[in-house]
Amino acid sequence: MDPSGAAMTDLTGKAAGLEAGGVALRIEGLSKTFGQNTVLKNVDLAVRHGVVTCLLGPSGSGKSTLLRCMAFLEEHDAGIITVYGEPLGFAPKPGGGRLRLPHAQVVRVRRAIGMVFQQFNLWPHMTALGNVSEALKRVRGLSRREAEARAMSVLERVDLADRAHHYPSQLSGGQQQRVAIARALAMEPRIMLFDEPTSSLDPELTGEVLSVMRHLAQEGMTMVVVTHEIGFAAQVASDVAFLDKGEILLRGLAKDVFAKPWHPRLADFLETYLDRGAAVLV
Amino acid sequence: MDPSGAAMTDLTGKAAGLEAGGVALRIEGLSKTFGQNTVLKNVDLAVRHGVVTCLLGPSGSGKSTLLRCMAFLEEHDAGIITVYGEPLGFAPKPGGGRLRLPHAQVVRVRRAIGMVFQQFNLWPHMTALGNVSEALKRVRGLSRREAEARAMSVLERVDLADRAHHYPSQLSGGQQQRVAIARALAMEPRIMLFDEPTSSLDPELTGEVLSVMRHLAQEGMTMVVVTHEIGFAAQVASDVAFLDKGEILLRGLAKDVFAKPWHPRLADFLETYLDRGAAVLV
Amino acid sequence: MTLDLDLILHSIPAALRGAGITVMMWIGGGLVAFAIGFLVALARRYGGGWVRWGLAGPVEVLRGTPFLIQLFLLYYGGPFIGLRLEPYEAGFLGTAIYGAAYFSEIIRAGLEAVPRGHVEAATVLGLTRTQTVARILVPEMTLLILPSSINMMIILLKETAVLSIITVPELTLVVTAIGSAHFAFVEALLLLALIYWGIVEAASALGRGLEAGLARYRMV
Amino acid sequence: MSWKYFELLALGAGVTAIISALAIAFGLAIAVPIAAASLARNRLLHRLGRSYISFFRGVPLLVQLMLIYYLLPGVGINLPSTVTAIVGLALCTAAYQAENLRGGFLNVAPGLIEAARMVGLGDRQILLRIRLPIAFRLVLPAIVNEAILILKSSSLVSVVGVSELTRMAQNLSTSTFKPLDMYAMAGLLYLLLNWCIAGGGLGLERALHWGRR
Amino acid sequence: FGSAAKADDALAKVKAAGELKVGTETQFAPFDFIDAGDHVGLNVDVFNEIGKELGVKIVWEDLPWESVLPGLDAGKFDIVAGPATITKARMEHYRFTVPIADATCAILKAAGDKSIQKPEDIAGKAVGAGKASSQMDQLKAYAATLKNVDIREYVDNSTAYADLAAGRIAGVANSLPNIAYVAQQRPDTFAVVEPPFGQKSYFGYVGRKDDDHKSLMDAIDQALVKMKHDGRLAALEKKWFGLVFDTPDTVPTPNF
Ligand SMILES: Nc1ncnc2c1ncn2[C@@H]1O[C@H](COP(=O)(O)OP(=O)(O)OP(=O)(O)O)[C@@H](O)[C@H]1O
Ligand SMILES: Nc1ncnc2c1ncn2[C@@H]1O[C@H](COP(=O)(O)OP(=O)(O)OP(=O)(O)O)[C@@H](O)[C@H]1O
Ligand SMILES: [Mg+2]
Ligand SMILES: [Mg+2]
Repeated sequence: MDPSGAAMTDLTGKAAGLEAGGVALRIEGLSKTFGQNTVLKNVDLAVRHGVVTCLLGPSGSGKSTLLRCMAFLEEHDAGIITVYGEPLGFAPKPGGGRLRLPHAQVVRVRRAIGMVFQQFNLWPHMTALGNVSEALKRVRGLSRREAEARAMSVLERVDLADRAHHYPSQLSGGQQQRVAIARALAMEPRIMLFDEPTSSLDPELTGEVLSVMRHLAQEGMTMVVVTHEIGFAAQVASDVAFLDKGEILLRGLAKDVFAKPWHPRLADFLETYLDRGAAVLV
Repeated sequence: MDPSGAAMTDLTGKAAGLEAGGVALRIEGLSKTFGQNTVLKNVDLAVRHGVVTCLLGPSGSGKSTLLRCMAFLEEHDAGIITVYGEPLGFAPKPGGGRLRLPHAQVVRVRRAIGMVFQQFNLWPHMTALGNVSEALKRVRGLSRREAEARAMSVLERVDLADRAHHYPSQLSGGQQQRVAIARALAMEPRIMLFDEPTSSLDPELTGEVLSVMRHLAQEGMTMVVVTHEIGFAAQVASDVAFLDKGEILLRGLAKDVFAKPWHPRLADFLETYLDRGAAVLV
Repeated sequence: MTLDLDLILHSIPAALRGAGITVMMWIGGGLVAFAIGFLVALARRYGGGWVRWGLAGPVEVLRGTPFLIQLFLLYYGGPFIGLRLEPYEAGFLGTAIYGAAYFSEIIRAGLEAVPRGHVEAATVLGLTRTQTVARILVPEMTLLILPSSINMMIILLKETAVLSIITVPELTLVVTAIGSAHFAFVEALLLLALIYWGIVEAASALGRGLEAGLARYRMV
Repeated sequence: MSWKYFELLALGAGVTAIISALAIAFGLAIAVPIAAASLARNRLLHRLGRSYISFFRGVPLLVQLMLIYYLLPGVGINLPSTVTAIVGLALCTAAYQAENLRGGFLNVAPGLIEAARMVGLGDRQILLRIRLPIAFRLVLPAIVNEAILILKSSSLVSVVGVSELTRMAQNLSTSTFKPLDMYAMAGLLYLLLNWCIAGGGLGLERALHWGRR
Repeated sequence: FGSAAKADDALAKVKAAGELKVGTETQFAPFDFIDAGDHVGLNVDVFNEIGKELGVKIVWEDLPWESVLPGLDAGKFDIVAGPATITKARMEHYRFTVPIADATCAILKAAGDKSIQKPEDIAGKAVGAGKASSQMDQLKAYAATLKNVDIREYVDNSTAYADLAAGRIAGVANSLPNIAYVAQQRPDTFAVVEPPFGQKSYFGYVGRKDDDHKSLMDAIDQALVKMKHDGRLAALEKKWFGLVFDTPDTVPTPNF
């Protein structure tokens, strides 16, 4: 078998272990229902360590819900999620079924995960520095000086050291999103989740955020990204999963998926982007 | 001179008369200041009758402000706008300077202009039919029956006859924007202005709105479109003007501008789009 | 009609003493009302089904009946269930309970108006619920409820006029008594209107100042 | 408690309901021009609107009622008690409703008004057809809230000689020497009336849902 | 009666309208109160007779006591029933009718309260009276002769009675006819402290002092005196108080 074929098997979530480049987060048989509405159906996915996985799919296909399940912001109704081998929220029972894990365990496993939202969700009553250092103080128990020093160095990484003392309302959308990234990074997560991090930004502010994310990817951060920025996905993602109506229609290496979108739904989906960007390039 | 060169002269706003394919809307020496901030500087532009003019430019360059001046939603601080030869808002004084025109005159000249906003701006308390027929009843003085019959036929043009009795909240973004287009069309404007008509839509809903606009263009409607949809601009626009920091950096025929973006700012600008869409296409 | 300006001038010291009592009952009762309202709002948000139901009823009754009737029942009815309060105590308690019902609703709405994402961001970062309430929800909510809280305080100020029925010698009682004693009713009413209006304007100005001071935290 | 007393209290509740309903209706009608004035660019109109709101919100209703009752006859206007009560309540609630509506007007997206201007609607048409309905719907909960407050405040109109619910309870408690029963019953009747208003408000909110779920 | 000839004075207007507007507070048993929903009391009967004498209908207006005198000033009604104690200060502003009852002030205590046997026993206790009433003034003057009496002002008499029943105060000062009636109605709750502590004083109805109202007040006085002489007033006093007061035919000079 050729390597790309192997990688595709890798992503089924059934194979692969914890070796280097192994699986960081594994989802098996996950389902999620809101009221009558089954939003995710028996999803299997393995997020590989050290690379970027992009989740694509039409609006309403369940991308955000899947990402929120990975952070245990939504409780899944069936299935198991493991983060570096440790179960998140529910553990499989030996005889079948699942066991609700205690809150403390959820908190501990969730430490491995950082999340960046579409709406930034910065706390408006704290400066950029306050936003980034808050959890360092309260959760890590660092002293104010230590926390702020550490926060400052993370703000530097997203190139915002000079905006540390500004309130969110005094920052542009792109800057706000970079602070939100810094806030998540400061807790040193092993996996970063991004839910459409640029889609509430003006097109020209999108660049600065994508560039920070590109850097993170180059540094080997494990990332799961929901995005409509096909260009970014094609450039940066190693793995791609395509969701449609709550099911994973296909997953594979990005270079295969974009080069020959063999599934008709995916081809349609990419078409809408091509339609709107192609003319420039001819 | 070659025809494209001639057309470029045409767009300077200094030449060209009222002949077929002549100037629909002319802007001369327009400036606009908000407080200390000069947003538009001595802008000259001629919008040709019967074709599509696209306004491009980075965020904050003044595109929306220019479009709003064309509808006299902002009062310009200097310069003259004429719509099919009639001055809008201000007339030049013989001895120099300008004369504020009476409100009734503004309302009369503005009748030639229809506008479609980024945020749709549909009235939430009226159905699609109500939104489209309201002005026909109140401004044109049509009876309810006549107004609704006329509104219905315009809704058919945007393919929404079956949604006539839905409220905006019951319509998708794309449908809402098509109703907004119908509302403007119902008043039979001679020029239609569009300010980023698709940028608050999900990517998958953008297509339906662009397709309505493409039809309008084919029917020979005079249109001025601010958009980030470079693909659409390249396909549909005859003329392009590129704004940067409140000044028109260049204007010309679309085919020339996109084929050889000779100005470095424009090349940079298009680059950011290429950057984000190109990878898909290689 | 001629106004007895002398009488107005001579009444001012007594009126100011009444105003002092009004302001004391108002600020004291209002602050306690806010504190109780806050606890009730938290209990209704995080408490179990019983707590929610148990609190919803009293809040609705307190918001649905005139302050005058509540005060009367508390003061004149209290002794029948063994609750014997002196006028100041009853006035203070009555104001606090009445205000608390309103504040609990204002604060509940405020807590709900904080975007869910702000709380989720805290959750993912590992802040506990208590930390999230104390560090995120409460400060953000404060900003959101400031205008309605100031409004409520002003309503409460004017409601304290009713305390006269339980013999608390507050502004309205004192000034109308002066008016009766000198048969100068219009003068008394004008003086009363002026003093209340002055207190209300001062409170509104203070509120506007607070809002302006906090404006930079506000997202646009 | 005898049925007779309940009947009398219900009679008082009827007076309270009618006076409050009229005051709420007139108050809203007065509030529209006041709100429009307080938002006007014209300095004089703006001042007038703001002063109205400031006065009627700054002075307790009790004092306002007495001023209307005792001061106006001095300048030759002598209104009967019931009219004084309705006028007093309406003028006062108008100030609060005007503030509510003003907030609503400010929250009508400016784009909606620009869209109206672009299709040629005039200022008055925009006020009545676009701004008012949208603003009204936006602040409907606040308007209902104020209606409930004014119903409760109507307990003060006895100072100008109207025998409404609270006065009825006071009178009955003097003659029966059973103040607690009477006041408790009056409280229940107030609750009942308020539920009617709240229910009506919810119904109105639902009727004006404009397709939202 | 020189001024009676004026065509547009108050009496002429009352006669032309066919009604006499009377302001009162219906919480002053037994003068004015609501019994099972009907407005009854001595005032109702007396004014019905006055109405017959003048040939007009009586129209009642019920207000809290603190609003009644201002309402008269503002011209909301022609006369105040009340009645009110005739005092010097009030006579400077208003014109009283001839006295219709004794108004001497006494103390109402809780039934079975052994600690108060005579008026002086209120020393060191809390006592209430109606705000802006002449009883309040008398109580204050009397209390000044005793040691630390805690005086409470009430907006109306019924709240003061309610507070006495609740045990918050030890006594209520009011005119003898009123508290005698209250004690008679609820003998297990209240009792009268004899003798009255106040100076001799009378109740009269209150009217306006200006020339415009002179003829009206004169006419009412005439009617009252007539009722006194033909025994109608005595019968009514007997009906409502169980006793008859000896009152002068003209307004006496008040003691305070
Ligand atoms: N809290 C919720 N309660 C009920 N239904 C929900 C909830 N959250 C999401 N849904 C529904 O679940 C489905 C998937 O939503 P989700 O937000 O995950 O889609 P998405 O792929 O992220 O779409 P988009 O690209 O528009 O963000 C939708 O039909 C949505 O209406
Ligand atoms: N009403 C206003 N008051 C003050 N400044 C304004 C106002 N409207 C626009 N501006 C400023 O004018 C400049 C041009 O704004 P404009 O909205 O025209 O840009 P644009 O080219 O449409 O940008 P975008 O692509 O983001 O819509 C910006 O700097 C903006 O901040
Ligand atoms: Mg989503
Ligand atoms: Mg714009």
